[in-house]
Amino acid sequence: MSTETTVKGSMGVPMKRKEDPRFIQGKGNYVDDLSFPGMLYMAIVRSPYPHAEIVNIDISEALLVPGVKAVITGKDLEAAGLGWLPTFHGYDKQMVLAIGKVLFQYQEVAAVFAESRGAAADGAEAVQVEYNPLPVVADPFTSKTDAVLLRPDRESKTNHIYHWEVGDRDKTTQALAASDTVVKQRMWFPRCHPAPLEPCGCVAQFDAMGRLHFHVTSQAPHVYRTAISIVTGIPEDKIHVISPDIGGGFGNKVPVYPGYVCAIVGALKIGRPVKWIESRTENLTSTGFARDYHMDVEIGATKDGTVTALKVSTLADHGAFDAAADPTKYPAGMFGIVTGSYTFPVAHAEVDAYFTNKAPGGVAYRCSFRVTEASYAIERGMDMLADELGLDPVELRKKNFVKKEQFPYPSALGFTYDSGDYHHTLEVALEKIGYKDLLEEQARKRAKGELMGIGFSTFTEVVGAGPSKHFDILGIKMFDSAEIRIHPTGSGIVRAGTKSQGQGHETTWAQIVAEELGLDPQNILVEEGDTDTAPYGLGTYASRSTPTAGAAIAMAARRIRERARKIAAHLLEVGEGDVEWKDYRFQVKGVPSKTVTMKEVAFAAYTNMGQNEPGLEATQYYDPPNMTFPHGTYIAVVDVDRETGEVKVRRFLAVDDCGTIINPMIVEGQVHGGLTEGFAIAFMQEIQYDKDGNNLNTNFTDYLVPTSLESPHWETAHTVTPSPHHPIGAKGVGESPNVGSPAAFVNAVIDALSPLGVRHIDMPITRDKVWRAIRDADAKKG
Amino acid sequence: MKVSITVNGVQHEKDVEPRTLLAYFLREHCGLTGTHVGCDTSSCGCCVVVMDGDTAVKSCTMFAAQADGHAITTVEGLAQGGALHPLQQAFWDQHGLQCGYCTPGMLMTSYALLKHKPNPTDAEVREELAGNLCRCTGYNNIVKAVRQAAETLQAAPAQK
Amino acid sequence: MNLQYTGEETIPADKAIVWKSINDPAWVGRCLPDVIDVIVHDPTHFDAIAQVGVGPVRGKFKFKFELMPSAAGDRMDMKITGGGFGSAIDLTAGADVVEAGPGTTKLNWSGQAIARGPVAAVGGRVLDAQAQKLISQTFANVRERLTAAG
Amino acid sequence: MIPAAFDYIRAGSADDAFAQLQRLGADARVLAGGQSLIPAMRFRLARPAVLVDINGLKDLDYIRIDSGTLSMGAIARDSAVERAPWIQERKWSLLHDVSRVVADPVVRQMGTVVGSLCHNDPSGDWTAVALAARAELVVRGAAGERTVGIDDFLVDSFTTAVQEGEMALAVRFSVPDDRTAGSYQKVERKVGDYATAAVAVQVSLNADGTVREAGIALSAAGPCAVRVAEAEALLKGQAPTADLIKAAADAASRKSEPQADLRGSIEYKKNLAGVLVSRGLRQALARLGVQS
Repeated sequence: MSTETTVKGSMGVPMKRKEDPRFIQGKGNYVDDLSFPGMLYMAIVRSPYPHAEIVNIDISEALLVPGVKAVITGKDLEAAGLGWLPTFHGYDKQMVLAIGKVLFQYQEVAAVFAESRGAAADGAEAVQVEYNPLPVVADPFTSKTDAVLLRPDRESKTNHIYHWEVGDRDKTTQALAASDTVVKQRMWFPRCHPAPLEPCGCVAQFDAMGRLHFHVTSQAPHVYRTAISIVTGIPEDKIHVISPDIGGGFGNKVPVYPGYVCAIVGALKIGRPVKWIESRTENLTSTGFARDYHMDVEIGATKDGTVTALKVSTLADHGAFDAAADPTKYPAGMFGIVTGSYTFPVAHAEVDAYFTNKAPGGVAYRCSFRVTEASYAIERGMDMLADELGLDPVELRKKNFVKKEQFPYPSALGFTYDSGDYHHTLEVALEKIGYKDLLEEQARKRAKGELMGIGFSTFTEVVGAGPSKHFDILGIKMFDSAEIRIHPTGSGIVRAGTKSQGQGHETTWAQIVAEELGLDPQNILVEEGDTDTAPYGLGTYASRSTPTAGAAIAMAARRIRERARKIAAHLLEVGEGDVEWKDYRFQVKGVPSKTVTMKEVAFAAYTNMGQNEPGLEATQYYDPPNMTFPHGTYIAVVDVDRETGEVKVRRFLAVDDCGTIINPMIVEGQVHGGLTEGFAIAFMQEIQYDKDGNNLNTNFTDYLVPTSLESPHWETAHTVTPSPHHPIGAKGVGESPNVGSPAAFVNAVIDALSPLGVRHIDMPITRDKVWRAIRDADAKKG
Repeated sequence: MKVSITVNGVQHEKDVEPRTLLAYFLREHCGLTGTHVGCDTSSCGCCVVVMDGDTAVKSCTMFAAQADGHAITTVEGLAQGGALHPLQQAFWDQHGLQCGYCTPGMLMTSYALLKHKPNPTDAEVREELAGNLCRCTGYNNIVKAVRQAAETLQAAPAQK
Repeated sequence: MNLQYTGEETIPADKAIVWKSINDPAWVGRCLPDVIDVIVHDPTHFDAIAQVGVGPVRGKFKFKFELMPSAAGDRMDMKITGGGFGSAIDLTAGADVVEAGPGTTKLNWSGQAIARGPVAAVGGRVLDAQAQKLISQTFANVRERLTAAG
Repeated sequence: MIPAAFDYIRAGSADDAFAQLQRLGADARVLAGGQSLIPAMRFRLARPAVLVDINGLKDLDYIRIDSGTLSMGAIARDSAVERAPWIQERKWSLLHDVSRVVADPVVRQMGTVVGSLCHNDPSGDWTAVALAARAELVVRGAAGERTVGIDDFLVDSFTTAVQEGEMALAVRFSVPDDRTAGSYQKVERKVGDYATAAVAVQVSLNADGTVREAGIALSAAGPCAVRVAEAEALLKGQAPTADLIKAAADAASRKSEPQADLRGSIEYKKNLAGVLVSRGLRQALARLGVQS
């Protein structure tokens, strides 16, 4: 039989992206591109006060504005039983529109529906709200005192949200006491915001059958459908959530926001489609922020630099509502990864979270829940320990790395690392960057008083949430799913419960299927984001797509292969046991001349299936047995200008190990993007509040997203240690660069300043902070 | 007020409010949704279009009225007769996009750049694209793409 | 953002006349710089519509005033609130009315402006100049009008 | 975000624009490049009742050098300066430097030099450059046209000598002699940000290598751009030594009265003013072949 229809080796190749033609021609389909007959626009009235009683809301003038159709307030929603919205933890709730009082600046107070964007804005401006300002709690340290109770609506009358801990407190305390050396540092991972270029938005409309069709910028459409049903009481079959092209998410588009509920209510109330698109200011001031962890880090070690214990106590600022997008059982997410790549015999980590008069959130900004905070803490801490002991940070790391032969490695805080070769990855990086030469150059420069720094981060990530025994959102276990249909002519369609926001699923998912079935990836259509067609999944964030849906897709394809084997046996006129899958096609064992391709089998599945069940389809739900643990070595080289405090990142090398690589081009692109966001977090991006609770970074002139000129040129390389428990050995990569790089940047700057005696500077590392550090150090020297 | 703007060679005469921004004129009055809006401060460049052939402008920081009587080229106008423009081809070849939201603005800024600097260095490309933000690519591949397009256009200037 | 200002005006008029004038909402309203209209609600409350014009910030803005005279008749405090489109500007201004020799009265004034929302975030640098102008000009106009009258 | 509604008038000529401004007074704003005005309108901080659009006025869209004067019309774009053939000449190095760092490359396509001067942002770039180069503006008022020296033109934050109903028609720079060079030094958090601190320097040397004239101005160092007269006087007639440059830098640091903001503390910005003056002078002198 002919074999030219077989396509070999679709995995591990830099296939150009199948989704790109529409994007490069301006034919993408983003939520704001949608338009429906009679569609209204919604604008939201927001509070200028961080904490205030609402004395009165007067909407009469707004209703007189030409084009304004309706205005709703918290009272209206409360009356309809829609005053509050559950957060994804399940254990806190959030006001949809302010009821009685506002708890953060820019909180949603009223929603205006009008014929045009302009009219909606005019209407919002005409809503008169009278506030009675209340004392403001702008940080967790103040909140802790409970001097001002922020959430009287809750049963427990305290600002304390939760205490979470893991590890052995007593043994850790004893081990620290017994250590030769202990380094201790408070590190603040400041509040920042994912700020995807496409803001959040939606279009809500009800059809003649009373069915809600909800187009929304969502990283998790199925969870939205369930959440909307829970909040509104609309039966889930009457809700159709469509997540079209998404202009970047980075965690910002995981939570359900008040604006979405308002748009749905408006569409129901007025009987016309309602579009709501955030302004950039609304995006930065009211939708999911990230980080805001105040971490006290303690590392103990022996004289020779063997680590003995790790203790981290964290104060978490969650804002006005606990809308952190963490799985229910992990209020502090995967912070337990804080032991990093090192063999700590004992460790203890605890997090206490508090309410403040700041925007709610705590989303996983391009990272698996709270892994970035943990990774920063341990990688900064290891550098401080090296500094304290006068050791080369590289030698200290090598000494304490989990060794290749120790995997699967049970960490002191309860994770079982799947696989890795930390020493190898580090060696590859040292070789590639020319560490020896850099050290010599640095010595020469230091002799001349110039400030050059080399910074390392040898992080381990934990991604792919997650095993159902541990992970759920609103009680829904964090499995994922895939459905594959192979058409008679050997093309097919894959549907998954994930949702690409730029990750390239339309290409990589097709590559997996093509690889497993010997078909042409160009003829495998990938569809995501439509809850009417896609199987139920938890969506795309926390680098979970490849570890969960990627696995489900490979397994579904293998199911198809098993069904195809029966048909192949029929075509080859042998018993099923005599057919083997070899070199991307079926072959009669030991008879290389007798083969049949998947394409031929596909046609037979509909035309000549013999006694076998017709068709060639499979659905697979995948509940991962464990997380995956990508790792890497990042090296930053910086020069610091003594006079201006300016830091120039001269070189940056990222050597990642994300297991099996599906598409090296896409993996490299993910790394470039993640590094740029890590760079931004280290030097530029911060959501600051003043002591009065005013948000100081409310648009792109003050929330600093780096341009092509600030961003360094990125150098990348890879090592491959497959995951033993993942069907194709892949671990996920989207977030490693954002998780691993901030510590490398900061370590490099501190290394540059270390001759002056500078120990630590909190992010973002601004010129002003660097200049002060230098000035103060010089002053000390006198 | 009445405005008449030639967009991608087609004249659009519309009655609009004076406060109508060019970006929304293109998106909502001409149905050309390739031009995106990502901020309110003229910072992100998602809305960049080309005016009168070689001038890149931020269409959300310009009123439609200002473009009255002018020729506007949007991302939808780049491909000619079904053939991708060398810039579009290069962004695809070099993986110069991920979520695609900044891409139209990046393409149009690059289009105008190559009119003024047909053969830019990496450094010049980084300087000239500094009015456009991208959150996904880290810019490495966008720089590569613009360099590839420059080479293609140099080889076959007719394609300009 | 939180801005503080202080100043002093010496007025060639008796304290009684000064006190009487600054207790008259219509009269005080007219002392605002670029005031277009004053709507008096009661002896201590009035709205003033003023033409604001600093740099990019231009147009008519409405401010609500509350006069808070001290019982002793030697201090006048003023609460001024304005804003719009999600912003709030709260100004407070107070002046000690001090007799400084025959036919001369001193106004030792201080004021602070607290701005919240987009106005502070985007227009902060403009606002400083505007708030200072609003407060200092108001007291300067008090002097000028009483000087003219006297 | 959508601006508040307004009426739009497209001026048919400079005379027409002027007549409209006279008629409308405070209600009207001139729309030139709009790169500062339109964002302010989108936030509804600026809400003019009428915009008078002068972008169509070709007679205001010029950059010309004649009889020892460089003139730029009211709608001459930043990008036109950046691309002008003469901008590469050493004597124009101050304008060369600034034309590449105003806002961002796309904003510079629409942004205008005169508009930026009229906006008089405390952290503007062109205002400091105009001071250092001793530029003058042509303003049309009820009494006809008048020229205003830049020192008198910059009145206060966002306030200039252009009164309501008036309009600025052009800015003029005298063409420097061949022993002149300049430098614009700007520290910004990222491209497109307002300056954290910026310094404009222009130096003209005598044949004997002494300084004939120095122009030194600071941006983001007060209510609006400021001239450091003390530093200028220090250099005048002197050979530019390292000590002199240090003294000029110290004078600039003293003169700087910045506001603390997200860009940095007062002390940091005062320090920057000195550092940048020193670097600016060194670069200008280096361009003149003088190592200091």
